Amino acid sequence: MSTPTATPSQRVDYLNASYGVKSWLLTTDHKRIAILYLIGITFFFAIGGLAAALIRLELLTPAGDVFQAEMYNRIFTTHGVMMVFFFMIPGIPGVLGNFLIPLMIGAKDVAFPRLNLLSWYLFAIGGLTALWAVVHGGVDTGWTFYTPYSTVYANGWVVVTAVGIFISGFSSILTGLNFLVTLHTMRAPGMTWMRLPLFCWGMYATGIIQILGTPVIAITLLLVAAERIFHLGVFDPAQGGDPVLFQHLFWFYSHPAVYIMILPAMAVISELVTAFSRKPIFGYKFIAASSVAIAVLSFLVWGHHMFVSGQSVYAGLVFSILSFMVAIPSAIKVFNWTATLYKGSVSYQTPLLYALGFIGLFTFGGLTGLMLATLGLDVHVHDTYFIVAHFHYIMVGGTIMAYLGGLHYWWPKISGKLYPEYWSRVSAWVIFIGFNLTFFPQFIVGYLGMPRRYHAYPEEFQVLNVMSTAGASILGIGYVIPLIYFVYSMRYGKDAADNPWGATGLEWQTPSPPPTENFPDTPVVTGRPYDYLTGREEEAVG
Amino acid sequence: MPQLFPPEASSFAGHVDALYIFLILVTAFFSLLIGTLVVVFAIKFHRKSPDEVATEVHESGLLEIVWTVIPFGLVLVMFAWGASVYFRLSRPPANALDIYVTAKQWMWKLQHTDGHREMNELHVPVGVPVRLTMASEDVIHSFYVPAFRFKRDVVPGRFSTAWFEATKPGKYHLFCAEFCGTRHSNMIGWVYVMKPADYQAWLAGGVPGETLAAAGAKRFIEHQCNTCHGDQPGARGPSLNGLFGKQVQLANGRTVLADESYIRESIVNPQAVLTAGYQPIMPTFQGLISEEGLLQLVAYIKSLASAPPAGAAASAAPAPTPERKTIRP
Amino acid sequence: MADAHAHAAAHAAPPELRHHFVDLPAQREASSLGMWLFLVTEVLFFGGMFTAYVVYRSTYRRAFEGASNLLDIKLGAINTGVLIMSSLTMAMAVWAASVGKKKLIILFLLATIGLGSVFLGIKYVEYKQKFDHHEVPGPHFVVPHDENTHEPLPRQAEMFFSLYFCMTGLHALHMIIGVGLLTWLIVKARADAFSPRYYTPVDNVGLYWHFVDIVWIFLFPLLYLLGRHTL
Amino acid sequence: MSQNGSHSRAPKAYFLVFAALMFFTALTVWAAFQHLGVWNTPVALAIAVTKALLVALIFMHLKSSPRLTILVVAASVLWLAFLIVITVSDYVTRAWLPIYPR
Repeated sequence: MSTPTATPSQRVDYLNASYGVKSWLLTTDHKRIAILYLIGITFFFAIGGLAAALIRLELLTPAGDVFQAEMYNRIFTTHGVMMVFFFMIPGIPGVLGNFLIPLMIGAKDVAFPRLNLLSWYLFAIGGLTALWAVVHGGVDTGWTFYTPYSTVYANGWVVVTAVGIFISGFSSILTGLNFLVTLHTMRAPGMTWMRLPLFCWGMYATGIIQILGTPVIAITLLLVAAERIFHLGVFDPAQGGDPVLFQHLFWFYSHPAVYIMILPAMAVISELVTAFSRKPIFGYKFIAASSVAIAVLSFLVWGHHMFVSGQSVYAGLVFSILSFMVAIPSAIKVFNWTATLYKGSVSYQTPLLYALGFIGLFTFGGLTGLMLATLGLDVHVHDTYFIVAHFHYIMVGGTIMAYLGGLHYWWPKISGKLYPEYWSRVSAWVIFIGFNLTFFPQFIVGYLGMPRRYHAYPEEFQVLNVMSTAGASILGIGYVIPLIYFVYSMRYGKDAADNPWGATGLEWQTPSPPPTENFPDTPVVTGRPYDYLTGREEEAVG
Repeated sequence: MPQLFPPEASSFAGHVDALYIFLILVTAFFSLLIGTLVVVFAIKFHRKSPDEVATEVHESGLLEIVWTVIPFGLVLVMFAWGASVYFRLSRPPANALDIYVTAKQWMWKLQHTDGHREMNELHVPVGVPVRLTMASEDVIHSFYVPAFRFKRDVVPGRFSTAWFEATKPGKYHLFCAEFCGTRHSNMIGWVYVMKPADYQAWLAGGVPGETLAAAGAKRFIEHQCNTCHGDQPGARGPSLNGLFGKQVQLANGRTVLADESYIRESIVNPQAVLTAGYQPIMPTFQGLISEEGLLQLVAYIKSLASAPPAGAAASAAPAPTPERKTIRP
Repeated sequence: MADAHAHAAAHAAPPELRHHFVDLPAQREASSLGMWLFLVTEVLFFGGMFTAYVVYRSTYRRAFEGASNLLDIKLGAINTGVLIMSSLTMAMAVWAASVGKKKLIILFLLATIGLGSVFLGIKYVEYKQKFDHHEVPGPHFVVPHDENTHEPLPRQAEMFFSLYFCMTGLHALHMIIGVGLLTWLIVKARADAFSPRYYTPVDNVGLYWHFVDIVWIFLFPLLYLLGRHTL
Repeated sequence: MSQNGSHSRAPKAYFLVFAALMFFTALTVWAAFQHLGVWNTPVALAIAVTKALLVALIFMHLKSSPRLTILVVAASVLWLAFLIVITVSDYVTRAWLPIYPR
C-alpha cells in the first residue's frame, strides 16, 4: 500500500481515535465492539475453564471425594452453560466476524452499528445474569435442561439461567441479522458474491442458522420458565406433557448451534490455509456452497441426539441418514483445504500450525461423529464419555484451535502489534499435546461404558481418567500462555506493517490498526479472491 | 494391552463391536490420510524464500466429484449396517422372559413375574431373551448395561420396552445414563447372568412375594375396575379376557395392537384409545395409580390373555395365573 | 452505483442518511431486509408453540375439542375483526407517511392504537372469565365440564389452557410492545421526523403490526374454532 | 414501498383486502360449525393461510418487495414446516413398530 507510511504511533486509528470508558462502552465502531466481545468471551471462557478444571480434579479419583454430588452437578452445568452459550456461540462471530466483515467487503461499518452495540450489551447482560445464578448456587440440570427434571425436580436457579440464555440468544439473533444484511447490502463496488472472501461465506451461513434456529430455543426456555413459575404442564408427564417434545424443540436449535460454533472456525481455516500457502484456495465454489449446505442440512438432523430416548424407530432411521448427509459438505471442505496446500509455498507461522492442527483434529472429530450417527453404535455410546470426547474434539480441537489461529493471524490488524512468534509456537504445541492427552482417553473410557455427568465411577476407569486430568492441566497452561503474550504484545510488541503476511484481502490493504472509517475511500474490487499468482500485490484502486 | 472393549456378554454385543471396528478402520484410514497429506505437503512445499509464490493448480471438477461420491458411498454403508444392527435391538422375540423395571430417583426396582423383587440387581438366566418393560416414577432415567451394548431411556409417563439376550455368565455393571439429579452417579447396580441351574437355585432360594399378576388383581379390585370390566354380559367396559396381544378396533377407526403401551394409555388417557362401540365414560387414572401399580395391572391383564374370551365363562374371580413354562436350559 | 452518484449524494446528504450507507435507497433496502429477518425469528418463535399445540392436539383430541368449546367465540370473532381493522389503519398510516400527510399519519396511528387497546381490553375480559371459572392452569385448576354433555373433561384439558395462555399471552405481550412502538411513532411524527423520502420507522412498525395480526389470524381458528363442529 | 410520492388517493387495494379479510373471518366461523368431518381443520387452515397471504402481499407490500425479501419469507415458512412436520412425524410413526411381532 503506497499511502505515506506515518509511523503507527502518530497516525489516528480506531484505538487511539478517542479515549475513556464512555468512548468504549458507547462505541458503534464494529472494530471496538469486536474488542469488547474479545474481553467478554475471554472472561466467560475463564469461568468455564475453571469449572472444567474442577471437574477434572474431581474425576482424578473413582470416589466422589472432592465435591458433594450436588456441587459437582452444578459445576459441570456451569461448565456447559458458560462454554456453550457465552464462549462458543458468541465467540468467533462476535470477535473476528465483527472486526473483519466490514473490512473484508470494503464497507465503513456493519449495516446496523447501534444494533451491533446492543448485541454486545445483550450478550454481557445475559452472561452476567447466568453468572449471577452461578454465584448464588447455580443450576444442576446440565446445559441441556432436560425436563421434567429441570421443570419439576431441580431446585437451582433454572429460571434465572434460562433468562440469561434467552437474553444472550437475542444477541446471537441480532448479530446474525446484522451480518446477513451487511453482506447483502454493503459490499464494495465490484465485490460480487464470487469474489467474497470465504470467511464471509462462513459467517453468512452462520447468520442463517442464528436467525432460523435461535428463536426456537428462546421459546423452549420460556416454556420451561413458565412451567416453573406458573406450574403449567407443557413438558410435565404428570399433567400429560411429553419430555421427548422438549428434546425435539431443544435439539432443533442446539444441533444447528454446534454448526454456529464450527462454521466460523471453518471460515477462519479457509483464510489461513490459503494465506499461508500463498495460493488461491482449491475449490472456492465448493467450499462456499458447502458452508450454505451445512447451514440448511443442519436443521434436519437433530434427532440423532434422541436415538435411545423413546423416539420412534422410523424417525431414528430418517435422522440417521440425514445426519450422514450433513457430514458430506464437511468432508468436501477438508479435502479442499488439503488440496490447497498442494504445490503451495507453505510458511510455518503459528496461524498455520493452528490450521493444520484444526484439519487433523476436526477430521478425527468429524469421523467419530459419523460413529454417533450410526444407529447401532449410538445405542451403546450415547450419554457416555465417547460423546464428550467427540464434541470436545470438534469444539476444542476445532473451534478453539481455529479461533486462536484466526486471533494470531489478524492480531497485527487488530492491535497494530506483532505477537512473539517463538512463544506462540510453544503454546500451540502445548495446546495440541494437552488437548489430545485430555480427550483421546475419553474415547476409550466412553466405549468402556463410563456414563456422562458421573462424579463417582467404577475403579477400572481410573487410569484413563487420570490421563485425561493430566492432559487437562497441560491444556490449561497452554491456554494461559497466549493470554499473557497477547497482552504483552499490545504494550511491547513490534509495530506491524499493513500487510505482515503478504496476504490478499481488502482488510490487508488498510493500515494496521485501521482508521475508524476503515478505508479512506471505498475500494473497488477487480480481481478474483486470493489472487496470489497473477499480480504480485493486488492493488486496490482507491 | 489395557482393556479397550467392555466384555461381550449379549447376543447384540458382537454385532456392535464388529460395526465399531469397521468404523474405527474408516476413521483411522481417513485421519491418517489427511494427517500425512497435510504434513507431507507442508514439508514438501515449504516456503524457501520470503516472497516465493505457489505454482498455479487448476481446480478439477472430477476430483471434487470423486471425494464427494466416495464419502457418500461409505456413509451409506455405515447407515445400512447401523440400521440393521439397530433393528435387531428394537424387535424383542416373542418368547422373552418378562421383567418389569421401575426407575425412581436414584434406584432401580426390578420385579420378576413370579414375584421376585430386586433393588439395583437383576438375576437373569444365560441364553434366554429378556424383555424389560420399564417405567419411571419421576424424571428420565436410562437403563444402561455396557457389557450388553444396550441402553434405553426410561421416560416418565409411558412404558419403555427393550430386550437383550445374555450370552456369557458373569457380573456386569448397570448404570443410569440420563442425568437424573443429585445422586445420578449412585443409581448403579449389577446384572448377574447365571447358568440355568444356578438360576433355578436362585429362583427357589429367594422367597417370592405374591406374583405380579396377583398384586395386579388386588389393585384391579381396589380401583373398582371390575364394576365396568368384570366381563359380565352387557358390561359398560370391554372385557379384558383374552385381550392382550390382540388387535383392537378403536372408536376413531384405527386398529391397534393391545400391548403394554395400549393398556397404559387406556388407563391414563382412555379417551385417546376408546374401544369401538363403548361410551367415553372411563375417567383418567393419571396420577392416581403409581407406576408400579400400572406395571402390576399390566401383568394381571396379560395373565388374562390366556383366559377364555368374554362371555364364555362369566368368572367374576380373577383367573388363576398360569404357571410360567419352565426356562429352557 | 458509480462514484459520481455517491459523491453527489454525499454532498447533499439528507440528515436521516447514516454515515456508513451510500445513499437513502440503500439504507432503506437494508433496514427493510433487517426487519423482515427479524420477523423470520418471530415466525419461528411462535412456531415452537404451534409445534407443541399440534402435537398435543393430536394426542389429546377430545380434551382439546371440549376445552376449545368453552372459549367465548363471540369475543374471539370480534377480536379478529378489531385486529384486521387495526391492520387497515396501520397500512393507511404507512401510506400517509409515504405521501407525507403528517396529520393523517397521526390520525391513523391513533386509530391503530385505539383498536389495539380494544383488542387488549377484550382479551382482559376473556382472561377475567377464565380466572373466575378456575380455568387457569396451575395448582387451583378445576377440570371444567363439557358444554353439551356436562361430563367433566379429561384432565389433559389443563394442557389446552396452558397452551392457550402461553400463546395468547405472548401474542398480547407483542400487542403491548406494538402499542408502545406506535406511541413512539406518534411522538416522532409530531416532531416532523418523517417525509416521503424517509419514513422507514413507520414502515417497519407497520410490518411488525401486520405480523402480529397474522399470528392472531392463525391463533383464532386453532384455539377457538377447533371443536365447534362437535357441538 | 416504491417512492410513489405523487399518489394522493389511498390505494384502493387496502379497502378490498380489508373487506376480503372480514369476509373470510365470517366464513371461517361459519365453516367451523359445519360438520365437515375430517375436513374441518384443513378448511380452517386454508382460510387462515389465504388471509395471511392477503395481509402479507398487500398490507406488507410483499408483492412489490425485492426478490430477496420474498425468499426470506419463504425460508421462514419452510423452516416452520421442517420443525412441525419432522417433529410430528416422530409421533405419528411411534406406533408403527409394534413391540410384539405376534
